[in-house]
Amino acid sequence: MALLEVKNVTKRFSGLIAVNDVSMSVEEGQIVGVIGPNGAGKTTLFNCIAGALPPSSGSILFDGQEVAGKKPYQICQAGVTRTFQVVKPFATKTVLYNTVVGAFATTQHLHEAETKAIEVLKFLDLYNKRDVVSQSLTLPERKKLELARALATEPKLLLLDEVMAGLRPQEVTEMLPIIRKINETGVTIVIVEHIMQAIMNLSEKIYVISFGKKIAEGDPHDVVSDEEVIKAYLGDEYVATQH
Amino acid sequence: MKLFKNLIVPMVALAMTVGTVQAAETVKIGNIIPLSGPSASVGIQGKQAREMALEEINNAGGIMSLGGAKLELLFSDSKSDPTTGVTEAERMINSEKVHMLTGCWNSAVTYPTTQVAERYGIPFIVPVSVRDTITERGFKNVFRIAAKDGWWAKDQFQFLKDMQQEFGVEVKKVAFVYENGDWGTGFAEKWKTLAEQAGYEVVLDEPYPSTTSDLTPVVIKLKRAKPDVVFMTSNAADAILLTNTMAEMRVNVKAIISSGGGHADPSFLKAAGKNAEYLFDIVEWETDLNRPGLKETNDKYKKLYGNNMNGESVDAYAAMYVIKEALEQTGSTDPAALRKTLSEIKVCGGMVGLLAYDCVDFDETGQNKNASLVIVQTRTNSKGDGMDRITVWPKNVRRAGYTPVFPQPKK
Amino acid sequence: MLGIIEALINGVLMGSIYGLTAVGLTLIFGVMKVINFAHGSILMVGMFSAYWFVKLTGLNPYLAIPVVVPFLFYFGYFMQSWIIRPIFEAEKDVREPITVIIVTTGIWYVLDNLSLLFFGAEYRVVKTSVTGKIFEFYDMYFLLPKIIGAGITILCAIYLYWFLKHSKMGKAIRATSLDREAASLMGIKQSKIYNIAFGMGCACCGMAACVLIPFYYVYPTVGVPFDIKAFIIVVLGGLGSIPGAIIGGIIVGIIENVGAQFMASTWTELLLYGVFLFVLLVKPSGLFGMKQDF
Amino acid sequence: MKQLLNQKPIILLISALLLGALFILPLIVTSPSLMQIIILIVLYAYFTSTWNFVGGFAGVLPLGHSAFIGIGAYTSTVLFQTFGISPWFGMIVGGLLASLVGVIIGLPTLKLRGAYFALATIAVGEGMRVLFENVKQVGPFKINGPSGISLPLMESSFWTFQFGSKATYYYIILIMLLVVLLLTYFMMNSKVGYYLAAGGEEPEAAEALGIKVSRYKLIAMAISCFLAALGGTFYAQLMLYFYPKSIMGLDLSFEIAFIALIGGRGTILGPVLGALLLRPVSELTRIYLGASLPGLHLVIFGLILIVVMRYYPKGLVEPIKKLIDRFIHKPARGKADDPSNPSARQE
Repeated sequence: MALLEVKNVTKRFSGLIAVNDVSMSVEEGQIVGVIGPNGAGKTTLFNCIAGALPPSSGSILFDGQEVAGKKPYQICQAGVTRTFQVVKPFATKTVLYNTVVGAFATTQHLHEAETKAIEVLKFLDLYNKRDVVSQSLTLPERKKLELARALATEPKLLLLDEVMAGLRPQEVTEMLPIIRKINETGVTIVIVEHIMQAIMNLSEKIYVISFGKKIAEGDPHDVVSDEEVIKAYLGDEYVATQH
Repeated sequence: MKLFKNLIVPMVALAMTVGTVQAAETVKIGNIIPLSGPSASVGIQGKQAREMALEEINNAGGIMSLGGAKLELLFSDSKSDPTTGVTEAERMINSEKVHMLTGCWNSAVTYPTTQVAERYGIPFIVPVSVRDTITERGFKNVFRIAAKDGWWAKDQFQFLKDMQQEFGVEVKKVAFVYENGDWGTGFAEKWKTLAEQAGYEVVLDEPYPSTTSDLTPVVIKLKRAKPDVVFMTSNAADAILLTNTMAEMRVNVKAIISSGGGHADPSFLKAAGKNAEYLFDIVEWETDLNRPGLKETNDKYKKLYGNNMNGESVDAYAAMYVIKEALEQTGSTDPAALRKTLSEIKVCGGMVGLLAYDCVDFDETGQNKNASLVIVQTRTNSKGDGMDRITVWPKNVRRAGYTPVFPQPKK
Repeated sequence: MLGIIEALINGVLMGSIYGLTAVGLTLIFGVMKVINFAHGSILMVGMFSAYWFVKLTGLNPYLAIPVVVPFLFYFGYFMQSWIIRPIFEAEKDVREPITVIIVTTGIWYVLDNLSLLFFGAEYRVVKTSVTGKIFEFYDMYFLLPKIIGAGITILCAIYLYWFLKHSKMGKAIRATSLDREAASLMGIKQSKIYNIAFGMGCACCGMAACVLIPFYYVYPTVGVPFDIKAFIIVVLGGLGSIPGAIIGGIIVGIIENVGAQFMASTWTELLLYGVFLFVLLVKPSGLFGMKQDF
Repeated sequence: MKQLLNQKPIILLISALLLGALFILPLIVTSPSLMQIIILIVLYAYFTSTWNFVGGFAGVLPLGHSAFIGIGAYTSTVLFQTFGISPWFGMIVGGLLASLVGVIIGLPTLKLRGAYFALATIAVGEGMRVLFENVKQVGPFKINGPSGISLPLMESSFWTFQFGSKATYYYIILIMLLVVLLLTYFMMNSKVGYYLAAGGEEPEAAEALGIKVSRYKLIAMAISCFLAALGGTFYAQLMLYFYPKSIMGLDLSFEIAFIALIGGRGTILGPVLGALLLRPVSELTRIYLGASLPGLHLVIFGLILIVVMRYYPKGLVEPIKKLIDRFIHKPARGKADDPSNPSARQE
């Protein structure tokens, strides 16, 4: 059974259909990519899964459990943690504090949460920065903090919303192994991404969304050569990201 | 420039008093009155009256029996807030070591503050604060010069009855309009009983929040209730709004009887002007009373501070002379001895005679049993450029040659 | 029945003047996301200015508008650029700039009590050519200055609405209120927009002050009851919405006036708070508010 | 507790000395009026500390906290007057009642964004005051509308919560304050504290981390209202007289918020520092300037607010802490493992 099963999810905003009858499935241990041009509805789909928006219809099964329409904190408690495209650190607090907040998801005690948080910070190479107030971090560091906080909740499934957006190419290449490393610890990852190259290297499976509809799915290389995908989106976008 | 003077002088004075030991022969009197906040206007008048009396007493040689000891006044701002009042009373008694206290105008402040004075056994003279219960708690150290609100309400009804008889006018329906504070609701309770006893029909019983921005709805209601006579208890701001709005909306009644306070505030007459024509107001005192020395004192006050004296300021002024007399007779500043003198004293004539009655004489509860009230009617003055308050009741003190206008003409 | 109609119309008249003060508040909030707690004090400053203008020149009170309104505009403009801006900038990343709220409260204390120091606690009323004039209709009376005031209010609101929709500056203000970052990317100088928005908010108070002067009194804390009412109105109408502020004001005026015909006016005060909380619960964005603002 | 003691010895020593000094203070200060002022400082520090649970940690600005103080004062007083129940029990009842009211109000309003919450709390506070001013009696309980309630002078005893000596009041409120500060400390270092802070700063991010933000804010509200009401009872017993405007007015609510913001909201010692600075300033300016220049003291008060917010928007706790650190000649804790310090990086 798939870890995450999205069945015929549709999301309407007064008259506008942002996500139209999309289905996807994610197996445990996979890294799955969701791509699509701007405004394709991939972020809306992401928000439906993460609970930020309730889907208008369809069902979302996580671990065999219906999570569609649940609140974000319930979905997190079920084992799905997300990150934000525009990072949202607790700005006046330290890196450690931020991570401890995440770690409290699995414990009631401060020292346990701290132990867990330090473990995560070491894992992500942020330990040195643990006493730095998060608003004075650089953008890549903030992105990493976002990951650290999410990891500290010990999710089964990690939803990454354009985690590479805004990073310089070199920073992107630094980020990739980190995501792979996280995956290697057994965390399933769904990654919504704009930057093609990144996602091609990472994902075992890719879903392409355009105008709210799923237009392709499968192995990255197959998807890239899919004619409809190229027509709808890849051409421009691929060139654009090459600079 | 005034600001400079006001700022620098007290600062220097303060710096000086901190360093020097207080000369033994001054008698310290603490005054807790509202100098900022909603009642600041009346508090400042009380302060001015006290200062004028102080200067007179000290210039005349101070307290003879204490070897010419001078009086010293200490003022503190209660902000009309009881907590501040209590704290200030504690400070006055313990830190400033005052021999006596006066204040606080707002009943709500006087009530708990006198309790502090009682606990420490410091005599507390209340020039004005009308709430009945201030002198009804069996306190030994609290002495009130002004009448209490039960007396005010009673006199208002007595006045109405007298006027009906004098002018043969029938009054059936009365309306009550009052601020929803301690003071206004206190009056209204008394009115209700009195109206019932006198057989009037109460067509409107309307409390309103005194900080409101618009009193038109109250006036519309009043107009539709069609009362013969309206009783009002208002602070200055609402008195102005009510009076002006009533005049503008052509509310026709036979008489409006107000209860001092806002209606006696000098700024009320300035602001309401001709709209206040024919208004009856109950007060402790009025400038046209035929009392010895009144005109001179009032002229002096007006020259100094720009306003006529009023009930509040005269009571404060007289309080200073009562204190002086008590000190003279006691020959000591010991609070217990002073308290004893005050409970027995009967101060007549002199500057105290400025009041509407001859003597200040405290009964066993500390209430001045002679305190009486007068009713004035507001009329355009002879020059036509301002309003005049003419004493009309009791009939024996009515200004010579004046006939009250009752009922008031239709608008 | 006549009484109720009379109260209703009076409510509309007075309410639209409340609305005018609230428009100022809502304009400032819309752009800066800051509640100006000193708003009532600004109104007080406006009323004292109008009072002295009429008192000293003896002119028609509405002639004070071209003097008082620009004066208050610059008053607000410089208050924002000298006092509020540095504090606001230190906190601009924060969604809810609480420090600024406290600073405006500080300004409120300073202004009210400075005016107590300078002008004393006296209540002042100025007689003008329209004071006490009434408009009679059946057995109902309406104050002429209130009618004029309500008229000016509506004109002001229409002008402001037009200004924000169509003028270049208005568009810049709206852009800033929708998305600060995007607006500054488009080359709009934020601090200037804030100054102007603040100035305009204060100018609305100046306008309200001029229409109040013919039938209202002035004293140092005259702004406080208007302040609290303006808070209620802006939430009712929706923070940031100009038609909302005017309609909210009229609703408040009607509740106050008509409500008082059925209950003691002390209870209408409570009713007002009740309606306010009810709106907060049912539709927190108010009647015309944008969802993003709550 | 371990963490509490895990400080530099010199800081522990100074704290212990300070605490000792606080407890022997009444032996030194004999003037009841000075004692009264000190009691009020401690009381305001207490009020502000209770406010801090919501205003400091939950990241919203409540401006109607006096409503809960009033509920506490009224509840214990009417219970004492009507049934002779000791204010000590009434205090708890009042606290629970305030908590209940707080939760009912918080349920809808705590979901709202900052400006709305601030305005909503003003409306609740003012609405409560107007309600109490309009009602003379609730069932058997006399609350006397605008006149308020005055407690009769009773014999000094624990049961009646009335004492002849100011020192007793002082010790009671001091202990109450210390308890609240300890509570604040433990809360800050617990899951609830972390979750509150997170929800206050970035509610969306907090929800994504599994935090039901509104629930934690409600918990904070309940605790805060409960404790504020206890302070209300203390106020009533200290003053023996109160009425709606004095205890439920906007002035009190605003002053509490000012103290917190000037001291440093969301910190343990901020409220204490704020009360220690603001109360004497407002008392002294009023005493020395209020009589000669009415209103000037409030101008000064307003200016202090503006200046502090301008230069220390996070309150005065931070700069003063730095000052003390410099005074002790030792870097602050945490500085040692500053990332800029290369030796700390080695771990």
